[in-house]
Amino acid sequence: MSGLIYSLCALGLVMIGLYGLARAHHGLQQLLAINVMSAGVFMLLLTMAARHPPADAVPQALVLTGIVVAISALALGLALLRRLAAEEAESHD
Amino acid sequence: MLDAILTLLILALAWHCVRTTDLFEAIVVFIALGMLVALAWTRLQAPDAALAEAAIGAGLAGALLLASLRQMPEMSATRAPGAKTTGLGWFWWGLWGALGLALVSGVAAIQTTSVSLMPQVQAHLSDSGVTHPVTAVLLNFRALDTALELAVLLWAWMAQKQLFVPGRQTVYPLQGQVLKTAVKALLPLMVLVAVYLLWRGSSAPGGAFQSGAVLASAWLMLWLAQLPGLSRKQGGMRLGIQAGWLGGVTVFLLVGLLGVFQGAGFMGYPPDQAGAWILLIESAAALSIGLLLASMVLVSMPDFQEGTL
Amino acid sequence: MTEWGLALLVVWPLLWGALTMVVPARQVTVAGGLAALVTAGLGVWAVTLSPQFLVLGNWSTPLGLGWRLDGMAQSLIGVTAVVGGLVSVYAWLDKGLPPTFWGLWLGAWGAMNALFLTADVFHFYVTLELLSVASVAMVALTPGAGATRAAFRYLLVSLTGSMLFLLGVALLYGRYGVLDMTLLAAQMTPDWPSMLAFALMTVGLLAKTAVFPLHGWLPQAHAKALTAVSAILSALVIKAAFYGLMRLWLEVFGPLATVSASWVLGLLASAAIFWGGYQALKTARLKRLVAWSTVAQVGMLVLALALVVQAKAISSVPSVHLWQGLVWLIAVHALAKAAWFLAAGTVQKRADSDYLAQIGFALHRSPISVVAMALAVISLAGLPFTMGFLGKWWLLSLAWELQAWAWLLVSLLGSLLTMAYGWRLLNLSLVNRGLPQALKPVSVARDWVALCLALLGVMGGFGGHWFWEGV
Amino acid sequence: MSWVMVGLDWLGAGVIALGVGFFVAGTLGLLRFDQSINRLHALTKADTLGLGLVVFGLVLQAPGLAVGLKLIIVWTLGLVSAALVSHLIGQSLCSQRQEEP
Amino acid sequence: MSSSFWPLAVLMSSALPGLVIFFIPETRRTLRSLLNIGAALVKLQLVVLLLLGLYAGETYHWQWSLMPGLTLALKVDALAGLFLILSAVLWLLTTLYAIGYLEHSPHRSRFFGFFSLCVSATAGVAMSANLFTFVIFYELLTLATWPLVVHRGTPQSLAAGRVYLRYTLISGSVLLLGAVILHGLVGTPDFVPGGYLADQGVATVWLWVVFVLLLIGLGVKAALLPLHGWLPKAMVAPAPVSALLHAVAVVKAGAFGIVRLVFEVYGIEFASEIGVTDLLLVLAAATIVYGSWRALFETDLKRRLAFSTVSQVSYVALGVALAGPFGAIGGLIHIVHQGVMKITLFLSAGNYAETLGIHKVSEMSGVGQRMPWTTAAFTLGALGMIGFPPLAGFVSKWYLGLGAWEAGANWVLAVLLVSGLLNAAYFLPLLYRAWFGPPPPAWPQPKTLSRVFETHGLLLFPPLITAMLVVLLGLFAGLNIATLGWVQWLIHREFGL
Repeated sequence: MSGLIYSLCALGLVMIGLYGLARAHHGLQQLLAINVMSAGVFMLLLTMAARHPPADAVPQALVLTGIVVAISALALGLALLRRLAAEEAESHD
Repeated sequence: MLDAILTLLILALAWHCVRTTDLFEAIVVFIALGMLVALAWTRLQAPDAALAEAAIGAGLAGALLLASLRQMPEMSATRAPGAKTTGLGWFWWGLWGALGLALVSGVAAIQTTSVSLMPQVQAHLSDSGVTHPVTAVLLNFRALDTALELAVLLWAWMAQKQLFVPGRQTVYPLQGQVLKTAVKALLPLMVLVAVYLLWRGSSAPGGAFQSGAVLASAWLMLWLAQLPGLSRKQGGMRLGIQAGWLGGVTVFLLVGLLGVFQGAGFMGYPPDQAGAWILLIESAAALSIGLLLASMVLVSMPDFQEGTL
Repeated sequence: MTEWGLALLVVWPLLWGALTMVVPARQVTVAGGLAALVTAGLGVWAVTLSPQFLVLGNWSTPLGLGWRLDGMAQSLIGVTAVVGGLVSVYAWLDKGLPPTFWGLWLGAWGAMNALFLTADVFHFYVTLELLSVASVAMVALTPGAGATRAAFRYLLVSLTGSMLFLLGVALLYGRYGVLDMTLLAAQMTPDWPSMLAFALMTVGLLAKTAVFPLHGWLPQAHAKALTAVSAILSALVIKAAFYGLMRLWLEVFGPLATVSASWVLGLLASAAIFWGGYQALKTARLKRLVAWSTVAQVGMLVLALALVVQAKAISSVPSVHLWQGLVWLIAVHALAKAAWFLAAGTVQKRADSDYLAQIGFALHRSPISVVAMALAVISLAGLPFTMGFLGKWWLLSLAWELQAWAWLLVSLLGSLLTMAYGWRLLNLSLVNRGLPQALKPVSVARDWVALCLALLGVMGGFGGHWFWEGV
Repeated sequence: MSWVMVGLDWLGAGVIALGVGFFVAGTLGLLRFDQSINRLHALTKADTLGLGLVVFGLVLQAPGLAVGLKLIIVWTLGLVSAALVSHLIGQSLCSQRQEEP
Repeated sequence: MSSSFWPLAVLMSSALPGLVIFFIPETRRTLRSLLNIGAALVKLQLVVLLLLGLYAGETYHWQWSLMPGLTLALKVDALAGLFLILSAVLWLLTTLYAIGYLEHSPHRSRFFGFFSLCVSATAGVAMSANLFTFVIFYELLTLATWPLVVHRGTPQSLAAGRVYLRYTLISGSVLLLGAVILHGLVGTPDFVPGGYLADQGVATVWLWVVFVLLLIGLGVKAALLPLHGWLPKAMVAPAPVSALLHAVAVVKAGAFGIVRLVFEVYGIEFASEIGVTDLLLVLAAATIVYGSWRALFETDLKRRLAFSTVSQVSYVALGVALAGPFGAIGGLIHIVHQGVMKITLFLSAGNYAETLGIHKVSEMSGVGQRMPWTTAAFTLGALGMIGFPPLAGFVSKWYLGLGAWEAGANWVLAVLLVSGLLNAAYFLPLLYRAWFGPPPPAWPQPKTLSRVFETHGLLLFPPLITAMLVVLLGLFAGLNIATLGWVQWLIHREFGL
């Protein structure tokens, strides 16, 4: 039973992430939305793992890999945003 | 019952994080969301993932976001209050709803199927060199996945190093002895925790990523307290830091290549020494993940000077 | 021996890419150049191997990762090696290139080799992610706000694409409990979760291949990037994502890829061809024209994929070398687009301006680049004596066999559009009224690299028969 | 012997309930106080005490000595970090206040 | 079927020098001219050798498999020999003429490079042994000729180039489509004298669709009625370009394609059986009349010649469409005769433009006194076109008439008559004005190009030689080395009619 709730939570996160991405006005919001979506996808993977005890180790490994990929993508996105802000500040003054 | 409350809380936080137009608020809510998601994952019997999510997904990502926000002052101002929020047309809402329904029905259909690779994992666990299944999958069965994922982290850092632009905002330095003494006291404990996490990775939830995250926060604490630690100026540190960055990927790939000569196939280890090789790789990976994540956060600090890394 | 060679194919570029961070700036170009050439050699060597299935670390596939070296993967590795090698030579000659280019480029190359080899769906996601991070970083190499904004938009689109792809992978794992492509293909049943996974993964990859509705990011990213980078992006990086589409549609989701599904692909492809062609005709800038032509040519590739899927779905049609044709078209576009971008970049550097109105004189003074561009346009348009012509002949005869009149017409109009915007450029070179202006000194060797790539596009046509029968 | 254990459990539960009460007070303080300095005050005091009580309650119910000791360490760390963080935030707030009088 | 490399040698004899010429610097005039003329001579020599071998019963066939089921095949057969000898001879003469004509203009290396590529493409068209190879060389011809049309780089030539491209590239795609469909229906076997579609059991509707598609593809280059628009506009190109390309190479490739299509793809009996030749007949006849009619009203000399080319080329199509031995002979002969006559006219027109700056027909009066030799060549060419008895034109028109009468299509006889009258109507006043008209007080742009002759030596002799050919081909048609004898042997051997 608890598996179903968490998969609904996961899908909820994914859908909210997609909504946020469509609605975002600022680069940072877009990055946050994508990270919310990835948290949702990882949670979905984990609910797949937790369907039958013992919890399946392969999706958990995938999630670990996914988290590191998500953080590096976030870091790269933020670096680009910082540079964009600096360049626009330069072009103004 | 608890799961239901947790799910509602997570979704509420996520909705608020996405809806709010104030960036600072969005980031704070995002960090809280990360914590709750980590909690939910412990409920899903995935302690490794929960540890990683808490340390990396919420902690370091939060630090990164807050530091970067600091450097985008003029852009952080929320959209002018009067601006019409781009209401998504009914068509997009329809599409969004349909996708949601499709996903729910798809996942519901899958909920009952009982397929899992766990039996194979447990069958081969004995000659994988470690006893903890997640570490076995990560570092032995699907070793190339992890190697390339470390490469993703390294290449992201390479890009950020290239994109670095010195911060221009005024910064209020944290003087006073309190932080220095606290850091001096906490640091050995954090290193101990990191090593412990690394060591127990072979038998219980833990491993390279989690210990790497703890190491990263240790380095950050050092830098915040202006204690000499992570800076190129100190003697051999320059090469040490660069070796640290590349350490994880290069060790992993070279050991993998070695596997071909030892007859265990690419990215394979001879069964008897597997445990030793995995430990070597894990320590190198932990070190380099820690250094990379720390460097990424430091580079986004407003008062970070060019030459330190 | 072969396993060692294949392992090196992936490890060598990644290792050297990582090492470029340590090597002092002066030697980076030399180290990077050498590493690139060795990788190219390895890639060409890999083409000569016999097709095989390799299991990593001796763990059999459902648990471990599998490397599959079949005709499709081999040819793409070979194309990446050849085009990558020549673009590296061009980059080696281009002094204006920042040293970090080499680290990023080798990383992208290693990722592509791993991507073509892998037979595991999640591993495909990880390699695709490494490739996207490296490509975004390469786009951001150009100084100036425009490139950074283009890079950020590229990052966003590719991250969303990857997330959708990963969602599909999660559903697949939930449904079949297996991540290996061959095993998935064996167990695939057309039920609802599989269809959903199929749709999600396809949309994810379409975003990364910049097919029509999701192509917005490509023109800015490829136009703003440095010359060598835009050649790499247009000729190679797009193909990796398209390769993913090929694997999904032709192998993993075989039973689901029905004729009606191929119609969806076909419609998207036609829209891409016409929209890309229209924009290419309209734009006033050189590199943007070439970038829009990439959007159109990707449309042609997707159209070919739709036809092949339709052929496989009917399966009564004799397999007229189905996937060879697709790979052939990929090779045609890779060679021609790389040559076109390099030549355009050289001319733009000489004229020091990107506007078509101002490059008349520079075009006039760089005959070798003009010939390279001409050959590239001829090959893309499918005119004779080029690989493109054979590709177009294969595409038309496939469309004719399937009685797919719509796609037959679209592919014909597509190549006419290519001629139209291609000749827009060549006209400029023959007009000798370009006002004489001071041209920036650019080494002629770079023109020759572009010409060499274009000539490969022509010579390839002759050496083709061993490819069609042999592989 | 068993009723001693039951007694301990009940005592633990009661202490934990008390701790939760302090947590609620702390959060209430966070929401009600106007200036961030006061909010800082409410958070550190009430929450640390709450955490102490919860930990004490858990120690009572703890199966073995090792787990109890670990819980104590958790509490001390919580204490140290709460104090450190509140000091730092207070410091930066004051330096900001000196900037704009 | 010995796979000899002779056909390849003929192809390379003009392609390789072409590629080399591209890289010769502008100033090295003598080296370039030597290379050019040398290549032309070698090619002529090779072709003559091949024809003699062919007459002795040799077969020359070369092939290279490109894709499964698709081979690049070159074969020198009697039909190919006819077109080869025409292009070889005229390429030599036009190269001489071009060297003289482009004395001081820029980009000559580029010009001669593409010039040789274009001739090798024509040779490829002549020698292609199956439809696939034919399409390749046919399209290559477009690519090689476009830079020549646009050689001057002026806005008008660019506009003409754009029109030229629009016509030829679109028709190229249509031709490719037809070839692909045919490949889908029956595959791409080599051309067979009796045609290989007869007993393949293909639905006639598809046969018609393929024929129409291929006809559109070929019709543009053969300047059939609705698709001839580009030819007059392309007259903006320099004289040697309009002479060789639009009188010989490009236009003849289209006509030659139609001959291959009807004779060696469909087969003459099968084609007339399913009625495609009737369509061709109507189209050819309409073009003949329309071309001559439009030529009547053209004031610009080269445009008038262009429209006369439009009508003359359709004689070939007419001959093929008559589906009889005599019609076939007439049509095939006309390929060579029309080429020789038309090149004489174009070269002389080029002389007038170069030496006296004459472009308009009205400026032609009295040119006979100023440039007697060129006008003599012009007259011979014009009389030949009208079909004056001893000249080459008469022979082909005679056989066409015989073919028409034998096929019982009397209205075709009327068409031949009307077009002959129209030819006379737009050529004779021209000649009269040239010889008997009063010379104007001053020529538009008089230049003295050479002290001893009326114009530059290289400009004068080529038209004279071709005019002499017009006469010789007329008088000694019967010899087996001359066109009529060769074609009769060809028709007898190949089609057993």
